Amino acid sequence: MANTWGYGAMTNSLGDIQNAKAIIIFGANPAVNHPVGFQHFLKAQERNNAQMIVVDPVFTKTAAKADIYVRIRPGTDIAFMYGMLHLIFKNGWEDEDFINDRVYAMDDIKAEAAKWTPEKVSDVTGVPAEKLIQVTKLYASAGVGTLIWAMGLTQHSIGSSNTRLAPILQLALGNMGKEGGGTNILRGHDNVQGATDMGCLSDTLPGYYGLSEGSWKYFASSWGVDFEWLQGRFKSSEWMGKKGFTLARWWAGAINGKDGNDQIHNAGTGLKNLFVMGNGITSIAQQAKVKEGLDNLDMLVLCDPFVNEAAILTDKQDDVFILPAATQFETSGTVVATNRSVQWRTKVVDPLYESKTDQWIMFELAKRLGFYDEFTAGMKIKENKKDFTWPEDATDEIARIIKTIGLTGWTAKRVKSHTENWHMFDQISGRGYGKMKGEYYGLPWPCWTEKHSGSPVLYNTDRSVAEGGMGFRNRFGLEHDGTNLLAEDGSAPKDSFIEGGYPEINKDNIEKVLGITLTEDEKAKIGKNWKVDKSNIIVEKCMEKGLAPYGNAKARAKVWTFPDQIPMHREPLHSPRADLVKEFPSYEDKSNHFRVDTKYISKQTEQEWVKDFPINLVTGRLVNMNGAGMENRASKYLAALSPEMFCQIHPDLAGKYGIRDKSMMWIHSPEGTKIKVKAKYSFSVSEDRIFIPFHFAGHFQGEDLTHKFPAGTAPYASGESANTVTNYGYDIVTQIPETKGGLCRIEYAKEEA
Amino acid sequence: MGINEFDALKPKVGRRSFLKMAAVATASGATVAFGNEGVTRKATKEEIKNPFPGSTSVKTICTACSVGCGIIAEVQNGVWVRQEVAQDHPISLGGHCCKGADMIDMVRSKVRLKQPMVKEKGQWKRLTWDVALDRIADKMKTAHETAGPDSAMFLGSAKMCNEQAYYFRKFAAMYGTNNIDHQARI
Amino acid sequence: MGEFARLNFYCDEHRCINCDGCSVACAEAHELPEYISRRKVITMNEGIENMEYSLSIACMHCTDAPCQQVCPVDCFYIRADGIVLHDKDKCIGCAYCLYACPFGAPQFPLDGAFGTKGVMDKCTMCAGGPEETNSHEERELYGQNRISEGKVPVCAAMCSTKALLVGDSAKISDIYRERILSKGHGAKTQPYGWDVAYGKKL
Amino acid sequence: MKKRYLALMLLLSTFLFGAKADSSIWGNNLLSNILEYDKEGSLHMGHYFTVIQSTYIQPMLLFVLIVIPLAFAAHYFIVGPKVFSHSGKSIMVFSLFKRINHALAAISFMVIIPTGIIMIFGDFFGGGAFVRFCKGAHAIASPLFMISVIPMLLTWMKRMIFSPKDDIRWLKIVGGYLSKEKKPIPAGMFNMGQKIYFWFVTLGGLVMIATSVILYLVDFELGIFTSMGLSQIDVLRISALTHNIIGIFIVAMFMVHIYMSVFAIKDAYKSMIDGTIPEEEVKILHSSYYKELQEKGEV
Repeated sequence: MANTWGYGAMTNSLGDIQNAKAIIIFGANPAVNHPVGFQHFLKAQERNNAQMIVVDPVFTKTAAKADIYVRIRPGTDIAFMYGMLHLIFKNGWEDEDFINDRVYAMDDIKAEAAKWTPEKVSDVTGVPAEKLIQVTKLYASAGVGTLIWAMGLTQHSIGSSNTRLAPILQLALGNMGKEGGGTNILRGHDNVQGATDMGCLSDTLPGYYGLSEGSWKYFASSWGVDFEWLQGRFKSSEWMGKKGFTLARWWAGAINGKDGNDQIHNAGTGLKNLFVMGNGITSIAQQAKVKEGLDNLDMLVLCDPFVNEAAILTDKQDDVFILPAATQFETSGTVVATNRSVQWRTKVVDPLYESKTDQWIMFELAKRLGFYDEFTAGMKIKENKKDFTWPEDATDEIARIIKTIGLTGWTAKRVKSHTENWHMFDQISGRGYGKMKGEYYGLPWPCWTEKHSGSPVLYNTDRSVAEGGMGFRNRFGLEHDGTNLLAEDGSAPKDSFIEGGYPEINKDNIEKVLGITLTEDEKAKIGKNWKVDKSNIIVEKCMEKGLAPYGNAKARAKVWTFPDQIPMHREPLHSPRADLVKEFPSYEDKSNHFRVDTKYISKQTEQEWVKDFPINLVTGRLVNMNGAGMENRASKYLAALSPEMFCQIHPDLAGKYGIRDKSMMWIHSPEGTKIKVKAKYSFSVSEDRIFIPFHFAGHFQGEDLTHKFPAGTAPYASGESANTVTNYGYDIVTQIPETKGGLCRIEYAKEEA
Repeated sequence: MGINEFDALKPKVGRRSFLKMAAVATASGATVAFGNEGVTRKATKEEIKNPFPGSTSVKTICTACSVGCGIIAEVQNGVWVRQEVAQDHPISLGGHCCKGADMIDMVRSKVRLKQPMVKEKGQWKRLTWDVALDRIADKMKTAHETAGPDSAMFLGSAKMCNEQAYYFRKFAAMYGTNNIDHQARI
Repeated sequence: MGEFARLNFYCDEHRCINCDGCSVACAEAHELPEYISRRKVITMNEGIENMEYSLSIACMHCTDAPCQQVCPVDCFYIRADGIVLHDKDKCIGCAYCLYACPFGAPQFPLDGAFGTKGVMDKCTMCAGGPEETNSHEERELYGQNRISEGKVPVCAAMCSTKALLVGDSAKISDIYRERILSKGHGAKTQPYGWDVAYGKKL
Repeated sequence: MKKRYLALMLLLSTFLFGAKADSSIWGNNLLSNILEYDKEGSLHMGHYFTVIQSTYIQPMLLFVLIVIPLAFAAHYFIVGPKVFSHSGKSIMVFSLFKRINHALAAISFMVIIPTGIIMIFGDFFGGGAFVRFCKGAHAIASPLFMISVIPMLLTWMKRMIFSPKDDIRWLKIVGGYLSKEKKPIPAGMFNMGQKIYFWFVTLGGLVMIATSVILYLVDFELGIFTSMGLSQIDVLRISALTHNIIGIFIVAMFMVHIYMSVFAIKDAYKSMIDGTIPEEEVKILHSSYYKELQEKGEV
C-alpha cells in the first residue's frame, strides 16, 4: 500500500466512515474485531442510508448487518476486484479526471481487468456473476464509498498484491482523498500502527526509514551516539543493512536448516537467544515449527503480565525465563489508533506484584550489557538535560527525529492535552472546538509542525496542507518509462503555491520549487532532505507555501520492483482448485526472504493437496479475545464466554464425516499436524470450509499442556491453537503467513474411554 | 438452629415496611441521569454520595484493539476500584466491547505472573529480578561475543506504547541486529 | 409533581452485534460470579442471510411484572420510576420468578449445600436494592448503585454500538423511531415486544 | 432398599453436575425460553403458571385450611366421636415393620406439610430466613418420605385393592360417620376412606417426589421430556403447578386422616403405636375383616 501512494495506513478515520454512501468490506469483521468502531458503520447506514457490502468467506457478524453479503472463496479477492474493475471500465463508471491527474499506469490495470469477465470471476471466486454485477453497480454508483479491509486480505501469499489492488479499485472510482472514501485498513492490536511506525520491524528503522547507511547515520546522530560505535555493535556494516528475521519465520533461524527445513542466511549463525516482550507467539502460523524453534533455542526470555504460552509449549528444560511485565495500565505512553491518531495512555496504578514496566527491563538490561548511556542519550538531547523523565522525553525524542510520517507535532504536551480534552472534539470529523479549535483529535499523522492540525484524511486535496490536505507522496522518482510521475495541474491541495505536481523537497531543490531564497544561516542548518532535516526548516517553509514536503505525485498502479508489477491473481499454495493452480501458479521460490529460503511454486506443486485435504480452513477472531488471547483468557468473564476451543462447521459437512454437534473432531493439516477441537454446528460457514478461532493455546495436538504452567498462573480457558494446523505459505513481499487460505482434512474424534 | 431462625424472624418483619418506604424515597431521586426535568426532583447530597470516597478519575486508553476507546479509571488509594464510562470520548462515545469493558479485570486478574521465574531442569524456580537480569544479560553478552549479535531475536509487541516500541527497536539496534519484529506481520 | 418517567431497557436489533460488551460490563461492574449472567446477548437465526439478529436481554423491568405476581414471599417491589427490584433478604430461592419471567432474567447461584439454589439475582438497572444506598451491604448483595450516583446503567452506557438504550420509554421510542425512519426500514413505529414487557396494548 | 434409593439419588444428582457446562434453561436454551413464551403453538405454560400461581394457589389452600377444620368442628360437636373401649380385647393388626414404616411417613409429613403451607403463604411470614429454613426442612424431610412411601405401597397394596361389594356401600353411608349409631359398617381391613387416602398419598406422593426432584435440580435435561417436545422451562412450570395443586389435595386429605385418627374415632391413633385395634372397633368399623378373621378363627 505504501508502494502505491506513499504511506501504508488507514487513510480516513472511523468517524469519517459515517460520511460514506457505500461501504465495501473485504476480509474484515469489524463487528467482532472492532465493535466500537463498528458503531460508525451502523450510523453510516442510518444517517446516509449507506449500502454495506461484505465480501468474506464466512458469514460473519458484520455480514449479518450488511445489505449485500458475498461469499467468496478464500484467496480470490484479486479476481473479485478485477471483476469489479472490469465492469467499472466497461461501463465507464471510473473517475477519468482523477485517474488522469493523480494515477500512474492505470492502463495496465485496465488491460488486465479486461480478461476478468464476470463469468471468469464467477468460476474463480465462486461468486455468482449476477452478484458481482449487483455489487459493482451499487458500489460504483452510490457516490463516495469507503473500502475496508483487515487480515482477511493481507494474510495470503498474495497479500501484498491484494493490498495494492484494493487501493487501485478506489483510485479508479476516484474515492481517494475524500471524506467518506479512502482505503481503511483496520488494525488489530491497540498499537499496531504505533509500533509499526516506531519501526519495531526487521526491515526498517523507526518512521519507515530504510536500513541504508544514510538512515543509520541520521539515527546515530539523532540518538546522540557515534555511528562507528553503533556499526561496531553489528557483525559488520553489511549486516547492518540487511533485513532481519520476521515474527512469522524466526523459528527457521532457530532450527537453522536442520532436518530439511528451509535454509537460513543469518551471518553464519542460528538463533540462540529469543527475547520476547508482550508477544503471544502462540498465534503464529505453523505452531509445530514454532515449538521446534523454541526447543532449539539456547535461552528463551518472555516478558509478559501473564505467562506466555510459549513457556509451556516448549519442551525446553533450562533457561526459560518468564519475567512479570507490567500491563499498559501500569505505565504511561502514547498509543496510535488505527486512524493514525495518537492518544496518551495514562498510568492508572503502580505495577502490581513484582511486575516491572517494559522500559525498566530494557534499561536494566542495557546497563548490564554496557550501553545504557548510549541507549538513553536521545532523551536528553532536546533540552540538554542530565536526566530524563519517562515517557515524556521519549515522546519528544520521537517527535524530534521522525520526519517521514510527520510526527514532529506529537510532543508529549500536545498529546496529553488532546487526551485530557477528548470531550472537545467532534465524533465524525474529529475537529476540535473551544480551546482545541483548529486541531483534529489525536493529531492524525502527518502532523508536520508543532502547530499543525493533523491530517484526518490522507491525500485530501480539498483542504490546505495546514489543515491536513496533501497530494500523493513523491517517493518513486519523477518519471518512469518516460511517463511523468508527478501529479497533473489542478490536483494540488487547496491554497497551494503550486497548481500541479512537484517533487519531494530537499536541500537542493527547495529554493527552486518554493521560489524562495534561504538565508545563509538557514542554509547552514538545513538537512539534506525533508526526511533528515533536523532543523525542520524545509517543513516550515513548505507550510508557509501550502506545500506538502514530500511532494505531490501520482499514485502508481504499477510497482516495477515487485515480482508482480501489477497485482495478479495467484492461487493459494494450498488451493482447493487443482485446475486453477495450473492457470494461476504461485511465485517462483524465493531465496533469502527475510533471511530464510521460502517455497512457493515447489510447495504448491509438491502434490495435489486438495485430494487429501479437501476442506478450506479459515481462521479468525472472536469478539471476546484478542491475538493469542492470553490476557483475555486470564479474565474469568471473558473466558466464560468461550470456555473451549471450537470449530464452526456446516451440519451437512459434519454429517458426511459423522461429526455430531458438540462432539470432538480432529483437523489435520498438510504439514502433518493435527488438533482436536469441539465441533460447533453453524450455518455461517458453507459446506466446503470450516472456521476456527485462533486465540487458544495450552493444548498441543491433542495433549493438554496446562499442567506445565507455574502454580496459579494457568488461564481460565485453554485449548488447541488454530495455528497448529495453519498451512505453509508466506507473502512474497512482507512474509505475512497465509493463514486465511489453507486446506485441511477432518475426522470424527472418538471419545477415549 | 430452628429456634435461632425464629428469633431472626421478628426484626425482619418489622423492617419490611420501613425498607419499602426507603425504596420509594430514593426512587424519585434516581432519574437525574436521564434529564427528565420536571419529572424528577434533584437528588439530595446523601443520595449521590460517592461509593468510593476520595477516588480520582484517570483518563486512559483501552488496550484491546486499534479503535482506541477511552476509559475512565476510578482510583482510590492507588487501587483501581472501578472502570467508569468515557461517554464523551470522540471515537468510542463511552462504548466498549466485552474486552474493553473488562480491562480492569485484566489488570487485577488473579492468574497474573507474580514474580520472575526460570525453568531449570524442568522445574519452575523463583528468582529475584537482579539474578534473572544478570543471568539473561550474561547469556546475551556471551552470545554477542561468540556467535555474533545476529544470534539473538527480539520480538516486540503491538501492545507496547510508542515509546517502548521505539526503545525496543533501539535496543535491538544497539545490541547489533536487525532480527526484530512485532505483530504487524500477523 | 408530574407523572413519573418509567425507565425501560430497549435493545435495537439493527444495531446489536453480539459483542457481549453489556454482559461483561455488567458482570464486571457488579462483580458477579461467573455463572450468574444478569444480562446476556442472544443471536437468532445465526448464519442465515438477512435473518440473523442479535439482542441483549436482561430484566425488562415490566410494568406488571410476572415475577412479582408469582413470588410466594413477595420480595419484589417496583419503584416509582419503574425499576423492578427485589429483596435478597426475603427471597427463598424457589425459582418461581424464573418460571414466570418471559425473558429468563432471574439467575440462581448453584452454590448452596447439595446443589441447592441460593437466592435469586437479577438485573437491578444498576439501582441496588433495599439496603441503605451505596452501603457496603448493598454493594455486596446487589452490586453498584449507579442510579443513585446519577449515572446511567453500565450495560447501556458501555454498549459498543449504542444498541442498548435505557431511559424514559417515550424517549427511547423516539430515538428508535428516528433510527428506523432514516434508514428506511418502513413504517414500523412501535419497538417489538414493547407491549409484552411494558403492557401497552396496541 | 435404602441402597437403591441412595443409588437413585446419586444418579439424579449427576444431572446437576452434567448441567453446569451446558445449561438447559440458561445459555443457548434461554433463547427458546424467551421466543416461545406465549407464542402461538406453544403450551402457554408461562402465562398459565403466572395466572394460576398468582391468583389461585393461595386462595385454594386458604379455603382448605379454613373449610375443613370448620366441617370437622361441626361434625365433632353435632355427631361426636366414636368411642371404643381400649380396655377390652384387642386384635394385632399392624406388624412392627409397618408401624415403623408408618412412623417414618408420619414424621416426614409432620415436617413437609406445615413447611409447605408456610412456603405458600411465604409473604404472610415475611419471607427471609424463616421461610428459607422451612424450605430447607421441606427438602430435608422429603427423602424420609421417599424412603417410606415405596415399602408402604408394596406392603399395603393388596389390602387396598378396591372391593366393590363393601366399598360402594361404605361410600353410600359415608362410612357411617354421620350417625351416632354403632352398627357394623361394610369394610375390609381398610375401608373405602382409608383406601382413597392411601392411593392419594402414595401415588400422589410419588408424583410429588418426581416434581420435587425436578424443582430441586432445576437445570438438567432428560431425554424423555425432550422427546415429548417439552422444553425444560415448561417441565419446570408444569412441575411447580402439579406440585402445588396435588400438594393442596394432600393437605386436605392429611387433615381428614388426622381428624379421623385423633378425634372422630377416639384414640384410634394408638393402634399405630402398639399395632392393635380393639376388637369392638374392628367388629363395627371393619365388619367384613372381622368376619374374615372369624372364619380363620383368629378371634
